[in-house]
Amino acid sequence: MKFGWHAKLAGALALVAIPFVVPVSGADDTIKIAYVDPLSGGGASIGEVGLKTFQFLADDLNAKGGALGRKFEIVAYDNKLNAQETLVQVQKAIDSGIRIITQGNGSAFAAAISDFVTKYNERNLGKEVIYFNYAAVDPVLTNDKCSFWHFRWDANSDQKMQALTNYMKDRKNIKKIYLINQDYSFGQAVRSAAVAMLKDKRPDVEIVGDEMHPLLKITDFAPYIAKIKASGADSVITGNWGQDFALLVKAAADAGLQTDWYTYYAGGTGGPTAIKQTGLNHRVFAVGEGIPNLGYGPADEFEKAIRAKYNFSLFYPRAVNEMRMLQAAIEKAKSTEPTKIGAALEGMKFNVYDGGEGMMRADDHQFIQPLYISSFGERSAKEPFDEESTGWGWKLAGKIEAANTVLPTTCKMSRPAS
Amino acid sequence: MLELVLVSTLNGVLYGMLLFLMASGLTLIFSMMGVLNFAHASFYMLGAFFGFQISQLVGFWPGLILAPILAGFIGALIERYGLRNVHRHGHVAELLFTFGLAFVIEEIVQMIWGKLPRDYRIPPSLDFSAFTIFSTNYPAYKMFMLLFAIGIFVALLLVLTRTRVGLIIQASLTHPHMVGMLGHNVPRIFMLVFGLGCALAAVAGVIAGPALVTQSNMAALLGPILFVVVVIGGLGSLSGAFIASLLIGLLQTFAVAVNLSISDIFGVFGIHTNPLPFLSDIWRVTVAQIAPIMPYLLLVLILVFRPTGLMGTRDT
Amino acid sequence: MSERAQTASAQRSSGGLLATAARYGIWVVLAALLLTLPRIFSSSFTFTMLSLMGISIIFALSYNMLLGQTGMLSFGHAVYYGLGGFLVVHAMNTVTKYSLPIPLPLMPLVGGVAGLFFGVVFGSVSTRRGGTAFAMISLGLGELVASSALILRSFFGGEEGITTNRTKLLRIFDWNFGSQIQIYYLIAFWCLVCVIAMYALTRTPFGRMCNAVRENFERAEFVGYNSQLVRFFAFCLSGFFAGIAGGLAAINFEIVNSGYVGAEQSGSVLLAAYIGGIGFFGGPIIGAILVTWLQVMLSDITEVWQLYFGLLFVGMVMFAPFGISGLLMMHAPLWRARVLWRLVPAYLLALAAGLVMLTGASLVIEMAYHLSTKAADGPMMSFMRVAFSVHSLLPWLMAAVLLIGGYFFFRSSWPYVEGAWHDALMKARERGSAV
Amino acid sequence: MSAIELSGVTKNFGPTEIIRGVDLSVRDGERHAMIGPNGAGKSTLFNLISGRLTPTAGAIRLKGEEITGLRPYEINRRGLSRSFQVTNIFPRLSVWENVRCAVLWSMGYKYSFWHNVDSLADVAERTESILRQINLLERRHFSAGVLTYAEQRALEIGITVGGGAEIILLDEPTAGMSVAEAEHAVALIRKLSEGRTLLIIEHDMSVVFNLADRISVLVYGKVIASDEPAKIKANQAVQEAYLGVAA
Repeated sequence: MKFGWHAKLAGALALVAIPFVVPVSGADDTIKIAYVDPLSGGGASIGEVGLKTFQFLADDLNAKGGALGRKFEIVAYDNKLNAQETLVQVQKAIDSGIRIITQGNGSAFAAAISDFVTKYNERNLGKEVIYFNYAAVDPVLTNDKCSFWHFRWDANSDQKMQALTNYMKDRKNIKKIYLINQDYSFGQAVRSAAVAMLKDKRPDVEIVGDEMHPLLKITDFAPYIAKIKASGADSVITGNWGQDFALLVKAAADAGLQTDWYTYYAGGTGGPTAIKQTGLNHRVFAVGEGIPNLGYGPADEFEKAIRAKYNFSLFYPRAVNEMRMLQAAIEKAKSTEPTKIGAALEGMKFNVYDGGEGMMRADDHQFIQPLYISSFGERSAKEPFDEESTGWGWKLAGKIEAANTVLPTTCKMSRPAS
Repeated sequence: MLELVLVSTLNGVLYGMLLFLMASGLTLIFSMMGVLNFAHASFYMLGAFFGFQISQLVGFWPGLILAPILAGFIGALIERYGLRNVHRHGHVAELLFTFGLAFVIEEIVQMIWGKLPRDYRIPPSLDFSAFTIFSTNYPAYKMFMLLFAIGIFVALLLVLTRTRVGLIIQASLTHPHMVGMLGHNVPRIFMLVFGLGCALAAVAGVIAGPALVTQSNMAALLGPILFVVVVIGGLGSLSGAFIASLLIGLLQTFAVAVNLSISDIFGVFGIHTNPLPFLSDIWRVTVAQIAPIMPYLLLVLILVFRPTGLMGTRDT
Repeated sequence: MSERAQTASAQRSSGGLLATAARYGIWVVLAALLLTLPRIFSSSFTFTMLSLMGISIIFALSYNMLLGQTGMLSFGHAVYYGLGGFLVVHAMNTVTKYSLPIPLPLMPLVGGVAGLFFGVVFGSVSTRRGGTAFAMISLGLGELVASSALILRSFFGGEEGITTNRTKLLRIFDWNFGSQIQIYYLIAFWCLVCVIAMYALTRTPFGRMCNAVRENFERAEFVGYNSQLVRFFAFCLSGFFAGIAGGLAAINFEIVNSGYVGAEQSGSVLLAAYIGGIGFFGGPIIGAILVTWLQVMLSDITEVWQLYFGLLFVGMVMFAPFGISGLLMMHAPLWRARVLWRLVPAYLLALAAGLVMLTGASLVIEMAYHLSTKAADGPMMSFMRVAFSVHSLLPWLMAAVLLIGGYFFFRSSWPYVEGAWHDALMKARERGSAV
Repeated sequence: MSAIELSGVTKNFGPTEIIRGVDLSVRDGERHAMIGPNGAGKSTLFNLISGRLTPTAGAIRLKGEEITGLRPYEINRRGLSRSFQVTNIFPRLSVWENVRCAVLWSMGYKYSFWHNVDSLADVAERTESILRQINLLERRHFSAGVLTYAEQRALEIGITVGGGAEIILLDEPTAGMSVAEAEHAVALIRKLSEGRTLLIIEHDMSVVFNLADRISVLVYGKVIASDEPAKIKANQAVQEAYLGVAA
């Protein structure tokens, strides 16, 4: 066999690839939080926004003295949007001594982490780990699959639907609704909640279509739009996010579909750009725990600060609540022991980022907070902030008080013996 | 209902033509070189991003010309300095080379343009609705895409049947070893064909970019479907690729419009209980839900019953 | 072991204690190594990593039964891995529910049987054709199963998957398999068993005929073998071992989801087998270890790890199609002739040059990445613990000098390597250890 | 009983008729040569007999048993083995393994995955004896792909006879060999075909007339004569159609 110099070059390259060393994380006296979300591949755009938000928040808190005199440090772990990899990275974080995990993208991964952390804590008493969920909204996480070690700051998808339908209740122009959702657990949760709640609140409204399409696989939504069009719907409810939202709206605009859109994630990365392109002025509504243009002073300050540093708006007001409450809980517990942090967080009341009071419900570890319905379109003087440099911005359409977002839970919380 | 059928047909044909633009390049490359270029969809993506970048600087129309040339040039370079070296290690190595290439191109695109969708706009001159069927607007740009794709198809057909280059290419479709014997510079033809194939994919990217999404995962989304098209059509058959493209375009579009499930079908015969309790989902899933996996189902069926594909003559 | 060496050993007259020891010695050494590894490393993450590697080794070897041994390029091998995992989780949950007296260590067998079963089902469709057609059918089947996994929720549990608890099964020896170290031993045991079984398989008439079919499926038919059937058997057996690997993964993570059967999983086993080298039995083992390690650790070092990974793979395909094991085996005759040391100075020189070049290349990549994606973080970045601004010219100049200088340095160091290689080979030939 | 019996065998490729109703009988135990001008369809006929191609019409019988349309391995298992005009071996396997692959089925090991192939004494013995006969024992550790052309041709024959088939088809075994190599090959063929039925395609007339018990002449897809060498020489039709043209 004859090997050219190329073969030998490759040999040398292979040798070089091996001695990469594991980096050591920074100073030891910090309160480390493992941020486990996609930082490479398709989901990275979302994960990076989250990471920067958390780093910004840590810096913000550290500037105010941290907690118990210690600084916060965010350590990033790339879960590559893969459940196995998520657990490997969580394990890696735990093995390097980190005991607070935060993650948000994907209920599947959230469920995996929650399950893993719960089992881990059972098997490793005294070395408990706590998991903060800032964006995974599958209701099951605070219902049948609830865990003492899991805390959720985002409103779950049922609560969001509750808020949306409360708002839609009074919109008399809604006659025919079309549901289009991604075919996976979150999409399923959105559609079943929508069907149940609409039936309850607006029995006169007709659901003319109930579509489930495959997750992140559709490149052209034109066929779906043709179907919506044919159904005669005047409003569409969708939980779509990411490209599934952007492409859906784009196809709708192409076909000249004139409906209102009630969405969960219109504000997600790329969403505003797509809406602006379609020209759907204040016809796309989104539900969330906060928007930039509420006119609440402290929030505006924060918004300005984060925009000055990064070229994105604050997409995760809930992350602000999470980090600030963590700081408060540590101060309250006078400890960074996860067990004690968890106990301190249970039932904690807190002034949320956009004003008003929120509460970490002890029964299921679901944060209860005011929710806002907002529409996206041209701005007036009252809306100083635009999105993704489109010139358009969010405008408040309706506020749902925290008390009205409370839903019963099936959670039977089992707490650690203390 | 008629409206849905008409719009679906138009959309299906459009999607099919888009697929064909890419599949034609892939088929050409496969016919000549025996390489199933896994990175073909990556050149589609490169086309879209080059088109986007050029449209930012000088506008959409120059991009339509320049981006494919650029992508074709890169393709030719990759053939010359990459694929050609791998060639002697056999087809598996070539396939794997393009497999890795797809990986690398995606990463590089992410490095340059980021992971977010880019705002690649339809040129203002085409940003209106061409006509209205019943109440649905049909955008002029989609009409343009359709006509453009058909135009390319016709041009390709003419080149292949009327020119000397075309005859050489056709000769190598059926007798890959003969062309070399006839004294043609086979490596150079390979390089040109590879470049041309990539340029064709890039054309598809430039025109599809504004209509669909221009994002770093667009190649991964479309890539597998592309293989389905060329395999169903019959590896190495242009007309097969054409038929398969339309077939899949229409199949996917129409499947979306159908809300039937197996239980509905059985319901017609008065059967209402699920005979397979363990897999109750199969019972409930509608045709619309499985629309995107239909091509794969079709692929498996075709290969089981007609292993050479619809129009294929060559046994792979 | 190369084909040649294998035949040579076959030719040796068998019998004798020494021969037996030589034959089984390697497995005893391997077993001892697996037992002592946990004592060498103590961090618990090492056990996680070793467990992952063990699973990956079985999976990669099962993949190589197709690609390396029988010449079938599959883009959908994760189907059997994943279905094995799903069946194991369902079995574990059932066993727990009815308190059946089946201990955890036997569970991977369920995965194996599941893999075998689906191998039979899908194999009967896909192995009728070889070559590119087989590759495409495997791709189609893979996509089909992966997409179906999201649709058939009652079996696959949607994208959330299905969880299980490995500590709730019948206990033996008071092991509850809660801790990672116990799982490591379980995986190590199965890994050893599977590696031995798969190695033994290559030494059987069937194993040899797989190679014959890989080399020339038509000729194999003219010596009495049904090539299609050989492919089919290889496919089923490969499914069996992939199923065991999937089952072990399910036990390790206590969760299975649609990702197990997905294209990414199929792709990574292909990368592992190929980078390790498909031409030698041990190649995929090396590849599995390296790729697992890179997948878990590389993302800590750089966010563009996939680019490096892709470049490594493309580089291997272009310059070292026989993989790492091929590169190593290339040196075997020199090793036997005890002249390998003669290469060391030249290699060190080339290594230094290569390192310079690589540093330059990776500096360019990292700076470009920083400029494009992390512009908001400001121009400051650090590379190898040196901080600098990407807006200044100096680091770019540095990178260019390193890259281009390194390249020419490397090219000019190459004749030394060639020369040393030639000399060593001549010496080896004199000693009769190389041909 | 005939070893091979063809009746009315026809093969079309699209509209082109390559084999046009061949009737042929190869007697048990004879050395039968097939000659004919280039393009007469000799190799196609071999492909039909060995199962590589399926006849369009007609019947092929092996030892009285119909084998038309059977797959190559089925025909091989019934006792027919063939070599190829273009060397068709296992290039990256060692010479030893090449021959061993040919030996395994007939010795009953089939798809066995419970025997260690290296410790099968009977297989090793048979492989060794074949390698000795084809004079490649010394080269057994080499990859088949690196052998010289003549060595590869010998290996081709070794693989063909390895399975111990009673009926051997050799397709131009001496093509491309030097005179010395060809002589050696013919001696080898003579030795190996001892006690078997041999059907051989050959262009070298000295080889043909020296080796064959009977000769068939194939011209444009038809057998125009099938007889003993002396009578073939004298045959008017052959003279006209073949020898006349060739001379």
